[in-house]
Amino acid sequence: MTYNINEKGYYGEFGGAYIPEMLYPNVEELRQNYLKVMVEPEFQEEFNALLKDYVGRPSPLYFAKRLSEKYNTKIYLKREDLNHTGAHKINNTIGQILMAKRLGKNRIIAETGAGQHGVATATVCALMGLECIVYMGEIDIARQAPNVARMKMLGATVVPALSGSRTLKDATNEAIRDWINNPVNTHYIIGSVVGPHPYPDMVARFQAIVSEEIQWQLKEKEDTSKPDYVVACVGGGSNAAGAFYHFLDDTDVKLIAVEAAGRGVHSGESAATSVLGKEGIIHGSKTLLMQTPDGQITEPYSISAGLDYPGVGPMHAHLYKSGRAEFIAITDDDAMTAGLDLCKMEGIIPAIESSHALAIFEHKKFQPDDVVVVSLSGRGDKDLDTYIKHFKL
Amino acid sequence: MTYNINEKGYYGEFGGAYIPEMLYPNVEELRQNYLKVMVEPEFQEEFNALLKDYVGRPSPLYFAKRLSEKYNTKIYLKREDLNHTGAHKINNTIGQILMAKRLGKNRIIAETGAGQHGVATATVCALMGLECIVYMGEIDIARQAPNVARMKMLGATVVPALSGSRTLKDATNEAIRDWINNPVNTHYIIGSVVGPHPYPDMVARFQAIVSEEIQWQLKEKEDTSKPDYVVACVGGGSNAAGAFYHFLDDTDVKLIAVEAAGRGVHSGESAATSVLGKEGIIHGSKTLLMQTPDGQITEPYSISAGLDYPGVGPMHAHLYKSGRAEFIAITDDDAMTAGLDLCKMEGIIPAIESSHALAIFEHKKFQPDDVVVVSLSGRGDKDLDTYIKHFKL
Amino acid sequence: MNRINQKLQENNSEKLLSIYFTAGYPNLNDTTTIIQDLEKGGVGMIEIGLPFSDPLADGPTIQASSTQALKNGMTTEVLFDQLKDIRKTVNIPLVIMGYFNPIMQFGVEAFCKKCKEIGIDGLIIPDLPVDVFNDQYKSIFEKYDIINVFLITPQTSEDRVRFIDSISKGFIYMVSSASVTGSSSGFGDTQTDYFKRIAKMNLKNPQVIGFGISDHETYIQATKYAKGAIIGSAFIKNLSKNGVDNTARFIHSILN
Amino acid sequence: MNRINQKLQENNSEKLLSIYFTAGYPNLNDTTTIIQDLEKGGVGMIEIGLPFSDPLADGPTIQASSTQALKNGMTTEVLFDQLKDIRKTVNIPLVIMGYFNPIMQFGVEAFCKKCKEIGIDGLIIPDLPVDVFNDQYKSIFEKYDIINVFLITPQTSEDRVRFIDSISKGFIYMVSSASVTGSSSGFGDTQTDYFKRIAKMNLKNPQVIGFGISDHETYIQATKYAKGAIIGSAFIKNLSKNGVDNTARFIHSILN
Ligand SMILES: Cc1ncc(COP(=O)(O)O)c(C=O)c1O
Ligand SMILES: Cc1ncc(COP(=O)(O)O)c(C=O)c1O
Repeated sequence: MTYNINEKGYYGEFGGAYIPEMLYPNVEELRQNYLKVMVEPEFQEEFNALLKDYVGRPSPLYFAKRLSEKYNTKIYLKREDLNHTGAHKINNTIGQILMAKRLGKNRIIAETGAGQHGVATATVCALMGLECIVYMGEIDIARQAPNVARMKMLGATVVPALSGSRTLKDATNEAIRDWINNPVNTHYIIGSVVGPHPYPDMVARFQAIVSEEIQWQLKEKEDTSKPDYVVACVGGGSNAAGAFYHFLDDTDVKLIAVEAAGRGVHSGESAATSVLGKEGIIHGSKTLLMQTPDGQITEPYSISAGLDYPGVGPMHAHLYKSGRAEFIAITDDDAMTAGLDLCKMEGIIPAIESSHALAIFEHKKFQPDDVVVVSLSGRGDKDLDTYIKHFKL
Repeated sequence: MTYNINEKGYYGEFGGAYIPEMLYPNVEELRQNYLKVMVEPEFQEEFNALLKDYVGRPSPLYFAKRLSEKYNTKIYLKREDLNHTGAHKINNTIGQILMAKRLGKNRIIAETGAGQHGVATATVCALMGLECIVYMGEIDIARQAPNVARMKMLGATVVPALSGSRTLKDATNEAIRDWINNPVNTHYIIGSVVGPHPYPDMVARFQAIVSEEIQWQLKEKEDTSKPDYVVACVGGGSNAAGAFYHFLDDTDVKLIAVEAAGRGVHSGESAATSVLGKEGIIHGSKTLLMQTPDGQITEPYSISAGLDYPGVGPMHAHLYKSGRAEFIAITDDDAMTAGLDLCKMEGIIPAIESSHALAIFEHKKFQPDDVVVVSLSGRGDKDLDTYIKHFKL
Repeated sequence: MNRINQKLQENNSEKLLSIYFTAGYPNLNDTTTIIQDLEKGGVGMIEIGLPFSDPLADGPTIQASSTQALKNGMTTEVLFDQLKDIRKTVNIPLVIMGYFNPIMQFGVEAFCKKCKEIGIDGLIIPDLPVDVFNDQYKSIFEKYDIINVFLITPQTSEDRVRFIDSISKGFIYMVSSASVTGSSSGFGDTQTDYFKRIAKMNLKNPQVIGFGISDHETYIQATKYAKGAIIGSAFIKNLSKNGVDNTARFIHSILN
Repeated sequence: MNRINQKLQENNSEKLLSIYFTAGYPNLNDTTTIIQDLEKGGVGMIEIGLPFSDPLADGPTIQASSTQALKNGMTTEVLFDQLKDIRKTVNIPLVIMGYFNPIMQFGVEAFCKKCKEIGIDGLIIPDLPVDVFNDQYKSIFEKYDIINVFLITPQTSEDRVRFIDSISKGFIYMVSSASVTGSSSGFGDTQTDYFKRIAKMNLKNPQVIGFGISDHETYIQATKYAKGAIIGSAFIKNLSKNGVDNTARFIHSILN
């Protein structure tokens, strides 16, 4: 049995490409080419060179000594926060921009929640000299101002999404609309393992470098390439997909996906899709999503702009349904506390998204010799205001 | 002939330890121990492990393709911006915190200009669980707000320096005063190659990792470990010292130190010490500094908080006086333009300090096959407001 | 015979105006009035929009009307309830246009069954792809004699147009330009070339052109090449601006 | 014989109050008045502060007075000019206390020569270290018979205290606690232990205690163990608060 995608673009019963005909040529072009292109030696070479010299990979696997002592277990942090632009998102945008160039596209669009994916997209567009339009919810524009400023510096146009909850979901709608309107010259760089097939698989493959590195880095440090646990937060699920990828079919490695409980899973202000979601279609794929009984998509809530999404990628829907991964929901407060704790104990300011993953240690007990790898998906510079206000620092 | 320090703590005629007797025991303790400690295998191991797993070294040596095409020469960027906390400063603070622990100190003080050194110091203090007090000029506190927020998150106490120009010089005065008042339990982590001997040498040695990496990275890429030029901005001079270190005595490698001309070298609002400075004593060392004929230290100006210092370290005074390095002064405007250019052409937002070094290409012509390594000393996240205002983005 | 087939095959030369509107807009209970007025006004077919929270193939006008309709309390249940007696007064073909998720939540079979009971003739589900329909839902649609309408766009390859023609039963929804609804104004050369190209293919299904038709001129242009034309955003705008009572006048302005 | 040596060796039992003030504060031309009033008030020695922009061994009070003095126009030239006739009216030892950079810019030899001409007896340069002085400047000071005063602190090792004693000529400036000026209030056990420890060392040079002396009580405490005591910040505060005319009363309050 595999927990990975099948030839038809499904993870178990989830996935597929539920797209309007207007998107068919674009998505089909991508589907037919993505695997072919990704294995080309020249593509591999360019991708790997940029990951190394531009992104700064490998990202360290850092043994968090003081945190490990506190929780009496072995905690390793996979330092995606050290990547250029400050999160795992760039792994994917580097891959997709190279893909877009090979498909002859000269205009790039993207959606963004926390702004990390928008910055990562604006960055690779600047690098390649391509036009870049980023859709971002009006609310997220306000709460992630530093990232908006960065996108502008990088020459991208940031277009506010004014509909719905004015967050990530709506930015994604706008991006898809743009793509429908510009079917020939435009590539849509989706920022997570969501969207129609082949996006979830393509993004997961670009992010898979994370678990590939964990394997050899852990081998160096613990003389085994298998952690006992891999923990990652899940918005759409790309950092988790990357951190899980090479362990998906190795059930010795336990996987923990951490969702945003917002003000409490059942408070009505939450983004805990695995608990609150039902099977349905969002942004072109069949997956779990939060919705009314009538099938209207619900407005999610999380203090973290990157987790504020009413669905999860189809891989995660499958990991949940099959029981392969354990899903845990963490509230705003617990995440913030875990984030501040990392600052004070390890000198690392995590993205609030990543703080959700770090909060796991207050919720689950690990054994002293368990090796727990936590995906530190991004740095918290974009979140300083939110932290400062939350703690009245 | 060597351009490095001599046994007495001087670079040529510059350096020494011009300190009040109150600081003698502290500085003497450090002087007697720093070299001994630095060669201990255990120290080396701990230092190198943290540089690798915590800081994320080696920092890439990135061939800037589009920039190289624009200026028709081979431009490599040494990506210190990718270090944890976003600048070269952390190399030194990691070294010094390990030193402080070995000297039995449990209280750490630091001065900061741009806030990068303050953040780097707060970071290593959190990592080691030590108390941290950072002095910062009141003006710098205002113009580098994100870094102030970061220090608070990391648990440091930020104390405003209210005297003089309320920038880096005055923060340094306050830090020295604190050290005088706390001579037993406190280590002062100076953030640049300034201060009394052995600080300039110790900091330069901790930063020397930069040129050590350039050597082997360039060997991989250009099959030579010698660049034709190494370019770095100079505030106090630590990133330049690190980038120059292993090339100091190899005159095949030309060194270019870039200072901040502010609103123009002779505008009265400048920090171009090599042109405007005279020999004198500042913060415990004999060096070049900007001063009145009467020996009062002048208030410097630069748009960049990290270059806004009226002196340079004694190594740089010597490199200037001996002609070993070429000194070029870059105005605010030219630096800002070069910074925005890097954003738009390479997808990298540089610290305004580093933008001064990047502006060199508009001021000096290089040959097509010249290999020019520019120290990209930090990332520009802390400077977004300044950029946005300057360009009215 | 399904009303759609009847309508589109009767009088081969007659052109047909089809109108899209969002059910529950401007007021929750305007649905039947609008349908009746449209038929009276001379419309040949109606697309009843089942509103969706995230209508990603629609432009701002339809999106705003959907948001309002949902706020007004429109749901799948409510719509079916409003339509339960519609066949007592209305004879032209009725098509429900909606996104797949609400239909899926209702249950595809239950949805088709309900349509059949009421007298809905077809469905347009923009985000239900052809292959998924073929694999999973075709037999259900056939069981209840509900026609599923597929779209083609200027970017659809000739092969794919032929394939879609081969599996279509009522008509082909020909998107005038690859774009969300409500975006262009008037047709240029690219579009008329595309209209001509498709017309020349002699497809077995009649084509109805949608997207970008907003007035008499564009209606005439479109129906020069195709059996019919669909107006959506322009009609919604008219509802917003001139109210529910103005339907007859709007239709008149399009047809004459 | 240098006035410092004369003063500190006459009447072995008599204790001496020394006052520091910043030249040019509160007003540029207060310098000579303050000096004359201090002598009249019964002060045994005066330290004239040459203001510096970055006085890093000083606390906020002296720093603020230095900043003001510089704003008032004080420079090395101006100070020497103000002092040129001081020996016509003043007999007690006069010491200039200043940071090294302004002295270096004036020229160390030129500075000493000028001091000699005027009748300045010694210098206190907190940031000129002992070894640099010994290596480079000792002969100049000797040539002009200017005494360079060195500091010791509670952290100074016994060996180093003896070394400093061996190279000192006038007195040893004994910093009461390792701290910048103007910081503590009253002496605790640590400090009196330190005073006793140094007193027992039987140094060849008399010691004068500075830092933290602010009133009669601390003056008495300090001079119990040492030849004299220096007041700086407390006197500057008095100048700020009570003006230049209040000097006699302030000195009286300290001595009685
Ligand atoms: C730092 C960080 N972590 C996690 C996420 C969530 O995305 P994903 O679930 O795709 O990893 C984001 C999204 O912006 C992010 O910025
Ligand atoms: C990014 C960056 N570059 C350069 C400097 C200047 O310091 P130095 O001259 O010691 O490298 C600073 C100081 O804060 C800095 O933050």
